[in-house]
Amino acid sequence: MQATIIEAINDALHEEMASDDRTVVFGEDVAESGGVFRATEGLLEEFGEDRVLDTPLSEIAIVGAAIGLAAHGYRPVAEIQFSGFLPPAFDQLVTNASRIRWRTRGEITAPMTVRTPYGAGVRALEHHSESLEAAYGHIPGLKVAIPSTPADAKGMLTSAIRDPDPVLFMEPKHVYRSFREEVPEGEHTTPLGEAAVRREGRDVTVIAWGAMMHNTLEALAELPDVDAEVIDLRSISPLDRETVVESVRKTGRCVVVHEAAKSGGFAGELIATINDEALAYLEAPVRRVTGFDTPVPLLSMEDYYIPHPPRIEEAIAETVEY
Amino acid sequence: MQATIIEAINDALHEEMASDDRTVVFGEDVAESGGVFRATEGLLEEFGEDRVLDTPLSEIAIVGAAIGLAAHGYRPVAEIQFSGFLPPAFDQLVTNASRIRWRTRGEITAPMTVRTPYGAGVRALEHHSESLEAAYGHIPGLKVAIPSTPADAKGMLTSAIRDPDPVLFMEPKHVYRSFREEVPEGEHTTPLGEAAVRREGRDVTVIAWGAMMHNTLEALAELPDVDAEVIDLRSISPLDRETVVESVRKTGRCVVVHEAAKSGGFAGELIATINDEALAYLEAPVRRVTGFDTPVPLLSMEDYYIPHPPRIEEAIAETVEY
Amino acid sequence: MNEQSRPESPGSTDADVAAVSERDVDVATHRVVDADGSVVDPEAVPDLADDRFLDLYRWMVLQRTFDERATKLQRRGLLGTYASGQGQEASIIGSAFALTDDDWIFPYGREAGALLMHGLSMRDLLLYWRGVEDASRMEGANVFGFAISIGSHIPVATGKAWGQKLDGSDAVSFVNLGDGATSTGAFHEGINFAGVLGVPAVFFTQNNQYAISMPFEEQTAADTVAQKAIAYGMDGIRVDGNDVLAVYNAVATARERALAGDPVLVEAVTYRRAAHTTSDDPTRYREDEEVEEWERRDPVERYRSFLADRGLLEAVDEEAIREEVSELFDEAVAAADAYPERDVAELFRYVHAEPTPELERQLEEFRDLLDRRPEMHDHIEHRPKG
Amino acid sequence: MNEQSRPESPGSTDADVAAVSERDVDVATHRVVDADGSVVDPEAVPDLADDRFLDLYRWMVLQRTFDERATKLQRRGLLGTYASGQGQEASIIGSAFALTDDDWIFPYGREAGALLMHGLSMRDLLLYWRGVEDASRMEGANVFGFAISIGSHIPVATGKAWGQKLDGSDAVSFVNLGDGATSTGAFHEGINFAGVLGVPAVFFTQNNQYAISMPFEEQTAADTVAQKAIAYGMDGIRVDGNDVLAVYNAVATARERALAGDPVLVEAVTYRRAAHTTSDDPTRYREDEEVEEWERRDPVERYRSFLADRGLLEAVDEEAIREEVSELFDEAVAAADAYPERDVAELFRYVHAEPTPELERQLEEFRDLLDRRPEMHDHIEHRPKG
Ligand SMILES: Cc1ncc(C[n+]2csc(CCOP(=O)(O)OP(=O)(O)O)c2C)c(N)n1
Ligand SMILES: Cc1ncc(C[n+]2csc(CCOP(=O)(O)OP(=O)(O)O)c2C)c(N)n1
Ligand SMILES: [Mg+2]
Ligand SMILES: [Mg+2]
Repeated sequence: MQATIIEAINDALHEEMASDDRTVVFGEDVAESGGVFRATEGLLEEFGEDRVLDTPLSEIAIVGAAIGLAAHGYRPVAEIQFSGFLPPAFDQLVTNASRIRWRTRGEITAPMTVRTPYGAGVRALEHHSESLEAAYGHIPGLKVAIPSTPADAKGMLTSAIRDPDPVLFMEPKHVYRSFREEVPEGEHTTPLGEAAVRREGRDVTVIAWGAMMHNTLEALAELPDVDAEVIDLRSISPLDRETVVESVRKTGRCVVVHEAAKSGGFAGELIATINDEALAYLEAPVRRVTGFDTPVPLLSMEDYYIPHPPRIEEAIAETVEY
Repeated sequence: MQATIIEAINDALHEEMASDDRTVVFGEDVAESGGVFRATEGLLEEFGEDRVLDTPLSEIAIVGAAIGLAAHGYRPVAEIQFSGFLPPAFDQLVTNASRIRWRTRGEITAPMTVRTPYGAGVRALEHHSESLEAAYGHIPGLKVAIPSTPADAKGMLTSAIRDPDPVLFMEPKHVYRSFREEVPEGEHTTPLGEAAVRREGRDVTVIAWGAMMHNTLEALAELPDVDAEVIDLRSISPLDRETVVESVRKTGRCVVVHEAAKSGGFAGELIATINDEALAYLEAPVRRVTGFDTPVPLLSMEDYYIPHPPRIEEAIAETVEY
Repeated sequence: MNEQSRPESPGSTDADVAAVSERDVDVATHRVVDADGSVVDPEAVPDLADDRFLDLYRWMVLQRTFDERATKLQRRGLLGTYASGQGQEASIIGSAFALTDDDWIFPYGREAGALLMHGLSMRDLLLYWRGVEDASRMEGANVFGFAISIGSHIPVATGKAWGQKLDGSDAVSFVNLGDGATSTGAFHEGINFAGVLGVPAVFFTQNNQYAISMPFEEQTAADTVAQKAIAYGMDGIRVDGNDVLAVYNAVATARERALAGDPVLVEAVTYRRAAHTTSDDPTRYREDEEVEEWERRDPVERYRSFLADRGLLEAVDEEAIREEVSELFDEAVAAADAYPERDVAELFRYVHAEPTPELERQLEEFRDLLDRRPEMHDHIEHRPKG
Repeated sequence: MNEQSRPESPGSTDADVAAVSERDVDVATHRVVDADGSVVDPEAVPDLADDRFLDLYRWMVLQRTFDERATKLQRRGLLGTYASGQGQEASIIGSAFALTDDDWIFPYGREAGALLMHGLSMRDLLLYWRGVEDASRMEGANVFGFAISIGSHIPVATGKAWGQKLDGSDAVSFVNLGDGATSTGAFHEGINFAGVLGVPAVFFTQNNQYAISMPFEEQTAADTVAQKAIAYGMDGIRVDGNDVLAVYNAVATARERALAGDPVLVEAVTYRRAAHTTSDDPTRYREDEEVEEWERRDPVERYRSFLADRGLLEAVDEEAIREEVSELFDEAVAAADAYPERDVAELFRYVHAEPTPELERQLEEFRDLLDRRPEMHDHIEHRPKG
């Protein structure tokens, strides 16, 4: 079927709830109203109020209860309405979700998924546009997955729900509805922890994830002479170092694009990985194209913040010409 | 005077409270009992209960109230008893402290300090040993400072308290009492955002902070033939890129040591910086010596986790010989 | 010893173990004017000059008109997402009317009229909803930035009130929040700490029955917000939030107690008649009948009845008020439109008191890019000004 | 319109605005046996077989003896930091005695006896305090890992109880927490959500009057923990936490209500007689007289009086119990000492169900280092086993 990312997510939720009745979906406004982005539309009607629940405005409780429910054998899929409201639950991720398996030596586990729309570009209010994947990706034991296409959104969300461990599933809301593509019907999984090479090339490796994947492809469209290899990272943790390293060894040049602030952003880990295993192959410094070291502006200046295609294009061109 | 780190911190607090009566100290067990590490000992007696307060067990309220109190013109110095209990207040750091100046275009500001002991090695219970400086250092608008010596502890804490913006002051508790050194009496400030070159050298740059500074020096003691330049980073944010870059341009080799987990750790940002501005000078990959991508173990296996001197020594030796 | 350890069946007891519960408390709802417009208790009518009674009315009309106009502006694409206070005018205006300019208001979104009363310019309010950071200076008014992260302002307000107490000031921190906010950890920690400190804070909950689609009945198993005060050893005041005089009384009372060292949790029982924001479609989760039911309890109408009873209605030139507000609104839109274009440097200037070298570098590089690549502007949907 | 906007003086009112507060609630404290050992209410004495009454006593002695021995072990450097339950034996044992093996306990530290009763081995309890992760498997017992981050387990327990409800199981989630934990956001959100869900959870607060150095009176302005239940529309039960039979009644009652869909917040009023942990020095913040005062309310003594009254004391061979416990303790220490040395691979094995290549690489490199550099062991204070 042809689907947008949000439709693919909705489809994955329908599929998983139908195929495994341990799957329980909850969060703020996910049931009656079907979610502020309609990701959970139709679930309440189909699966009933025992399995699809609106919660109080309580991010700590949403994530905390997901841990307990998962530990009890269910497959909770909790929604945090915007990633800017995940910080209140940071402690539950750090202190419990990520380490319950480790703490109990595998006796108690937390096969749970926390879905959250992230990123800028939708003209929303303050705190609705942040990208803190680097902070979450630094928590040992917590998987952090970010799809950029409808097919991956479905496949990766299905894998996340089935994963025996907690997965933070960050959804690039800016491209929720921006395009449709073919998405497999029925069961469809995409392994977590594997990057996808979206395009092979020999001149430069460009690594991006989420909405920035699309800005990157747009930028490359302006550079017809550049034979770029494009990696959709898809997984912040675990990190697919192999795909990154192999590509950079081949191209000798690399640009990393993310919309989070530069300092302490996840590009650092990628560059460190390249430094570890492909330094000798580098013919130019790895360039970062990122958000600035500022909060994401409110809507009137939001577009200044986002790494738009011309910024990416410049960095790629300069890296190739270096 | 000769003082340990904890004594220097205590001294700084005494000095600042005496010199600026807007300074208010609070947190769990800081008043009556003088703090679980005795950092705040004697303050209640000297400055009274209006300015030195025990709080309820409420990390959100401690950090949140510090923001409001700072915005009102006071100089709050809040203690979070162990850095493992800062995650509950993560949201207050992200959502308010770090961006109140930005949000209000300088109209309202938060000149506050949050002190917290961090790091492993004291045989404490779970959640008492974490190092999440990379996550905090990624929040635009929040300064993150980490002293490693008594003189710096005093100087940097004084600067943090006087800083017009919020500072997260992470104290390496493992070395709170491990040695004494000369600490200036009376007023003593050390600028934030500046790394210190602890030792000049030409063979390799070794960058560390907090307790790892000492493990690094111990490691180097075993390598008398290596002429290492040692940088005590001191500030995670803002980052003193200049000192790092200059040193690596000189030595061409670098090792970064931190006790936080490797993946997504702050070494990534340092390596990215080196990649940006000193790649051509590199004669070997920058090595990371870090904690593992696991939670910090409970006491019986804690020592496996910590980057002890032999691990650092190996990395330095290999980097020099590369 | 580990064997045979305890009764085989679960513990059971015939003892009459007393419990405390909401059934033990009678949470009265303060009301001055009944839903039908008649005065319930003449003693309770605040002792205000006639002019002030009329001011109150004007402010309510202003709140309503502002909401209507702003919503329309949003529909025409000239405002970002907007959150209306429609239906909550008595709560918003009655509470602000009991404050002084020296008090600090912590807003969370719907309280346009309260902020205007507190000294904010209408232009700035529009600029805020156009996503212009400058507006959060809240120039000329003791107002904190909007707490878009629900509940996050509550502990901050406790800190502010703590400062007021330390100063010995006679101002309070007045916190607006919704029923949804009462379920946050920040609410609990912030209010509990305020209770311990005994600071001059009033936590004013507009229980408008919904948190987006979540009805209050499912937000908590408690019957009221006011009773939550008991958890903090505080006074809880429940008031009919559609009765502007009752709200005024409640907040005036709370404010006095707060200044005396007893922070108060107030619950104004009201109703959000509009959509949650302009991006919301409330028909997905609530019945028209319910909305209509609350329309019949309209706070503005109710207050009109009071004014009529009092013989003050003839002094009201309804038409003139609406026109005046509309003119103010038009002027504000014009002023917002004329607001100087923001410079990109602003993004970098206010991160710290002093920009770091890194921030300066980022700005410089970006300026350079903007200069060299004019096509960047194709990607910048131009709204850097009001 | 912005001018002349509201009364010049702050809002004031003569209206009698009613408030709800803790003064309106009478929080009774359930008690069966008085401080002097006499039965307050014969009807309230649980209907237990004599053997069970004696078991209860044995468990209390076990709790006390375990705490004593563990504290000594710690002083000799053979245990890490230890948190004693001294003074809280009635709360710890009376509550656990009302549970079944199928219930899940969420512990936070002081409840050694409860966990042993629930099926945990004494060896594993010692291993835990020796910092051996294996112990957190809580083998053979429905026990979650200790919640060292205060309050963090509460929402997790709500989730667990939610699962129990969905399963239609007849077990509850039983959450141990301290008075300090009641000030956390996690407490608020977790309990409020439990109330909304109507899950079988019992939130059992041992109000031992301190959170480290913070006396309960300053932890919150509320007089009791039990009254906080009102904020969640729940029942709150307050019980004399030094009266083991009363605690048993309270928890049995709470458990039944929880199973019927009404979670309960229980407050056991007791006292932490020992230091907070073995690293704490309580003389810094509290008076000896207070400690002595509570020594006179000793829960074990009180229960002895009850047994004496009941004619059961002659059946107690005090000496024999203590000896038995001490033997068990010695065996447990020996078993802990004999516990196989932990392999470093464990650090890496349990991060995820499947180790990532990166984790495998880290392990391999580290093993290699340990092999090549025997001096690494100088830095590893050897405690990788029990
Ligand atoms: C911490 C947080 N979680 C979720 C949201 C998304 N959200 C915005 S408003 C809202 C409901 C707020 O309800 P309430 O507090 O009752 O205020 P009201 O909108 O009804 O005035 C939600 C869930 C948010 N802004 N902040
Ligand atoms: C979130 C968090 N903050 C701070 C601490 C440090 N700490 C450990 S125990 C404790 C006091 C706990 O008091 P209470 O809940 O009453 O339990 P008690 O120790 O009295 O049994 C504190 C502050 C912690 N463990 N977790
Ligand atoms: Mg509401
Ligand atoms: Mg306690």
